[in-house]
Amino acid sequence: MEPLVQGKGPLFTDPDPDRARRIFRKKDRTQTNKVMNLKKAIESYVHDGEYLAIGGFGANRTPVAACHEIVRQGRKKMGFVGHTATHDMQILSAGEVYDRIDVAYIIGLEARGLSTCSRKYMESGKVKVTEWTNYSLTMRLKAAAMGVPFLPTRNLMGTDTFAHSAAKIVQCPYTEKKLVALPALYPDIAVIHVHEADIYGNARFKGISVSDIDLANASKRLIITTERLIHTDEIKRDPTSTRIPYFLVDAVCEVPYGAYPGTMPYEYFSDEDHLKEWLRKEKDPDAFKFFLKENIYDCSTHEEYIKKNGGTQKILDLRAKELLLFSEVR
Amino acid sequence: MEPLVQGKGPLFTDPDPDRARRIFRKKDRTQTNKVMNLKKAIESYVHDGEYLAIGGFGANRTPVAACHEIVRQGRKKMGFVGHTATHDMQILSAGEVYDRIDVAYIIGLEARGLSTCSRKYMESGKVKVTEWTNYSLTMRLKAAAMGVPFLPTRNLMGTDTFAHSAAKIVQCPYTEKKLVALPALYPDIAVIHVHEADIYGNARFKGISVSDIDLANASKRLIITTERLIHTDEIKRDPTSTRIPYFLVDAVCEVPYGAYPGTMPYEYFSDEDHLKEWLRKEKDPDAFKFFLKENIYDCSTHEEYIKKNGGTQKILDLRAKELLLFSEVR
Amino acid sequence: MTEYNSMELMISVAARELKNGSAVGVGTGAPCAAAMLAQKVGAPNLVIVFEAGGVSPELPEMPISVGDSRTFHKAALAGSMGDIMEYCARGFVDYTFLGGAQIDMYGNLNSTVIGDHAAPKVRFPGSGGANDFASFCWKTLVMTPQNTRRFVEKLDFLTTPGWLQGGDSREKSGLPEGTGPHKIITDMAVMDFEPESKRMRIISLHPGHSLKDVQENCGFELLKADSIEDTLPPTKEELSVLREEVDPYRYVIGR
Amino acid sequence: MTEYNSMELMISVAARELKNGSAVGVGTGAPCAAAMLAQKVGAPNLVIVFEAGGVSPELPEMPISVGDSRTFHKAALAGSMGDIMEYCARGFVDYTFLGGAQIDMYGNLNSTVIGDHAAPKVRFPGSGGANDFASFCWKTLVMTPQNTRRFVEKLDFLTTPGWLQGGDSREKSGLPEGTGPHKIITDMAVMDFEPESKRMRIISLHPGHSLKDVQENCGFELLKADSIEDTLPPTKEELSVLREEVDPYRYVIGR
Repeated sequence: MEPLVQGKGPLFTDPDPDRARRIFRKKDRTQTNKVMNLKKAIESYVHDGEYLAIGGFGANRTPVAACHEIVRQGRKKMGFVGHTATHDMQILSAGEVYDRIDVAYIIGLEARGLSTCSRKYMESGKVKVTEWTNYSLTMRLKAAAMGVPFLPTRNLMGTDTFAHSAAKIVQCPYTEKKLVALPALYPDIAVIHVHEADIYGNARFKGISVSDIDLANASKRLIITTERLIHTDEIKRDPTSTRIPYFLVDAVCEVPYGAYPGTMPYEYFSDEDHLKEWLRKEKDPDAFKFFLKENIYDCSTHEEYIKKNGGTQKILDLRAKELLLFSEVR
Repeated sequence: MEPLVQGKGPLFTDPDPDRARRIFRKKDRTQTNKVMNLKKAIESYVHDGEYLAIGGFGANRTPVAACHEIVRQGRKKMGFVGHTATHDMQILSAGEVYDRIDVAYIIGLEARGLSTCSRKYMESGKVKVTEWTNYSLTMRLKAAAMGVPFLPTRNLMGTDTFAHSAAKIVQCPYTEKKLVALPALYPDIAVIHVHEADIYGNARFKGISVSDIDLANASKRLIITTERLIHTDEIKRDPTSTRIPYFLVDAVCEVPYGAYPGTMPYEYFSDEDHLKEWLRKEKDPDAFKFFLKENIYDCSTHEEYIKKNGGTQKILDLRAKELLLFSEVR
Repeated sequence: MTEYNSMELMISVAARELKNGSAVGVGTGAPCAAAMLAQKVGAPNLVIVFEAGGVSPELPEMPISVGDSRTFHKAALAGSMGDIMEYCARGFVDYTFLGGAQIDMYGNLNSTVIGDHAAPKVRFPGSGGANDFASFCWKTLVMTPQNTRRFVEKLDFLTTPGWLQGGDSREKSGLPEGTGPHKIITDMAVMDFEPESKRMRIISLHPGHSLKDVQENCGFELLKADSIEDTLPPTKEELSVLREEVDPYRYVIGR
Repeated sequence: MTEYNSMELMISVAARELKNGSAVGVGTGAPCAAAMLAQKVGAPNLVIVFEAGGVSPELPEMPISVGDSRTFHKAALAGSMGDIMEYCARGFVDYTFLGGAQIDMYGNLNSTVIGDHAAPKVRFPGSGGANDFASFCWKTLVMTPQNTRRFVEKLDFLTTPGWLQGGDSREKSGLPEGTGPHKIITDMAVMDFEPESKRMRIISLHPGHSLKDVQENCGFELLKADSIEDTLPPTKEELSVLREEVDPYRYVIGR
């Protein structure tokens, strides 16, 4: 299967399924209590130089508390998968946590505008970049989840996005069509935020799954942050609702409002004022430095961060904005 | 991507994604009432010579009523995907509905023993056979669902199962490992049985999904049989639970106990006595002919079939055997 | 005649492209507004899909993110990005709406960098789902204000495929057959693509704009259709629905 | 000493192979009984997965089908066949238990046909998930009664991979590294595979059976380990759990 053409971007991770199998083989399958605080989980499972993935979709069901903790603990030189990376990337850029990135969507916060901080960092020359697309990165995670070194797709072809990717174009052995072969992406560590998890790591969430199922399967290590712990009996009562089974999970952290200031579907909507403040403060380096000190470095927990930004009343206001809770009564 | 080796089995379906795209493009996306009786649905959407797929897992959440109707209407010369085909295949074999089959698991009814009827038909020389495995067929459906002509896997290699498949072995452009390229499988028509569906075809079920999500996506036409209709508002209240969105669906048939004598999880367990009777009757051609007349050809509906085998009381007994309903009280 | 601004015009014109009973993959902002307007004016059975997993929602208001909880509000399905892209890859999605920092005469789009990729003058978000949608959906629609900075002879970076180098180059590239850019809707005109060369071609002029304006605000030579229409301005109904139901806070249509 | 039959012995011996904190992919019948017995005797944290989608259930009784509702009773996850096979393909599943109509000296299995594939004397079910499990899971275990019809020099059809032609042929075939047949448990003995040649080798004899019996009931020459153990018969605990909790109706262990 000689590639016809190949992208010139660097491949930051090893697509070899046999090497990944040796690591997954060692993962403990016993049901043990994996509950720990977020500080401990990040200390234990997120290390300098490793390749990091953040679940959710930018500012939706995103483990924001974990991103803050990673920055607070000063992780550096990490690889990062910029798969619709919006507010999560904005936080990690502020901490200059990563020095190489697989890009699908970065810098922007969608309709909210662009992050000055992320953009400056991306334009600083400190970051190695390989270009992809949202679906390409989803498929790369799916390839890893499936234990194969690549998956074929029909996007990317004919573009500079391909030319700056690490993908290869191959010919289909059945139809002779050209296909893009996307190399498997096994992150060293992923963090995913969910609605409910038990102490063993059986996790579930409501609403869109984005790429989190494949991400959970593809990652060598996995930290679950959850709005609340539930009893294992509740998992066993309804195993259809389980999205992530316990043996994929290394740590379970109960972090109420862990996606704030992003949206947690069925729980609370995003704090648009605070997100605007982020975007505004980024424009003035000194103000931003102080803003980060206030909101990240001087906070020991996510709760402190929320307190500084309105506390319980703010959360109640954001719950009232979450139409999946309130739409009927409007 | 020159294949290194290839299986010598016939490929019964076209893996070309562009030809499939032209068909999917024509499918109506409007929300229209697709409710019709099973007779009408099979008449309208299942035709001689086409390639048929049956959802569920042999005798679990299997559209048995639809299999009976297909036999009753005398469909012939169909292709069939023998993906854990157990009681469904037993019914279709009795009608000699298919003359070519992609085999993963056939003839057997798992712990219950082997079907004499299916075996005789498979040994009759009337059926063309290509060998696969359960996962291979799942991946072939997933390839079709993904709109690509093949997917790579790491099973099959080194075996006669491969030699008698229509798969090809290729070399990975990243790792140089050998991989099996499995050709996409687009069935002409599939029937899937679910717990709940609305009139447009939005469908959901509880418990294992086997390969039904990929099957629903891969099939050019799709009939949903459902234990009960529910209002669209209920679908929209909880879109996380939707397994099959309406625009994939051509017909919705409300068929209570439509999986009988198989298991419908959370509803009723399999009628093991009746399934044993099937296996027993098959051994005596005359007795079996009469049994089929009684239970299929002389029944105009699935309800009649159930009445002949114990009716409501039988169903209540089978519900009592369904531990997902009753386990707590045992 | 009713007053309207150019964004209201673009959205109204775009909405008319979306046929009832078809499916469209959209992002936030103007494309979403156009799809919502279409649903409320003549295309009630237009299926909207969002790349993050929302399928056929009843949008209570404009989403801020293609993954926020509005995108699966009263939806048929809250699925995955894989689900959505598989629908597109299989040919279930008829249209997508895209934009970009630069567009060329073949409808190729740049949303990645200005300057050299290795050391960009300006770094943009990148493809996101745009390259995927433009590769898989049957017809790509582009809505963008028109000027010589945006409409360029040569893109700094080809992020998202249009007709590539024109002619049959797109089909030869390996992208799915029969897909490609359909219409470009600017604040001055509507363009399509000449069937053979696949070069951008003016087919309709918005009120108050001349062929000369349009060409002067474009960095490459535009072809002209044999007969060039006058763009129908937004109707009273389009405007009232757009202003009162689709974008009451005028996030997109502005003040 | 307690009475027991050969099926009870095989299941007890098989159960001892399953270490706590590991995962096993099983079918119905004896393999499932062995996994259930292991869970109740020393391996409470053995994860059982069923190919149809059930993950880590609390089995209330023996399933009739690997997809029936027992297989996800109080499970951690009721998933898909893809989920299960992906766990296996990624290396999460340590063992699988298989059987077949024929087995050869390299642990290859036939469950497809007797006679010519084009016109078989006997047609069997085929691979099902066996080829998948044997390709992906780290260690394949086989439980089967032993006789010269089953243990053959040459398979009529190689359905499921063992060590293929022995030596390094399995690894060369492209199957995942480090996988392959581990032990064969018959009604007479336990065999493993000689590390170099990958040929079947007797390592333990069940009570009342001699090397001679075992060889006479095998269609190919068996290697013999340097020291051959005596198989520990089922313990009182194994028997009582097997009879009272795992298979009270004696579906598998018989009467």
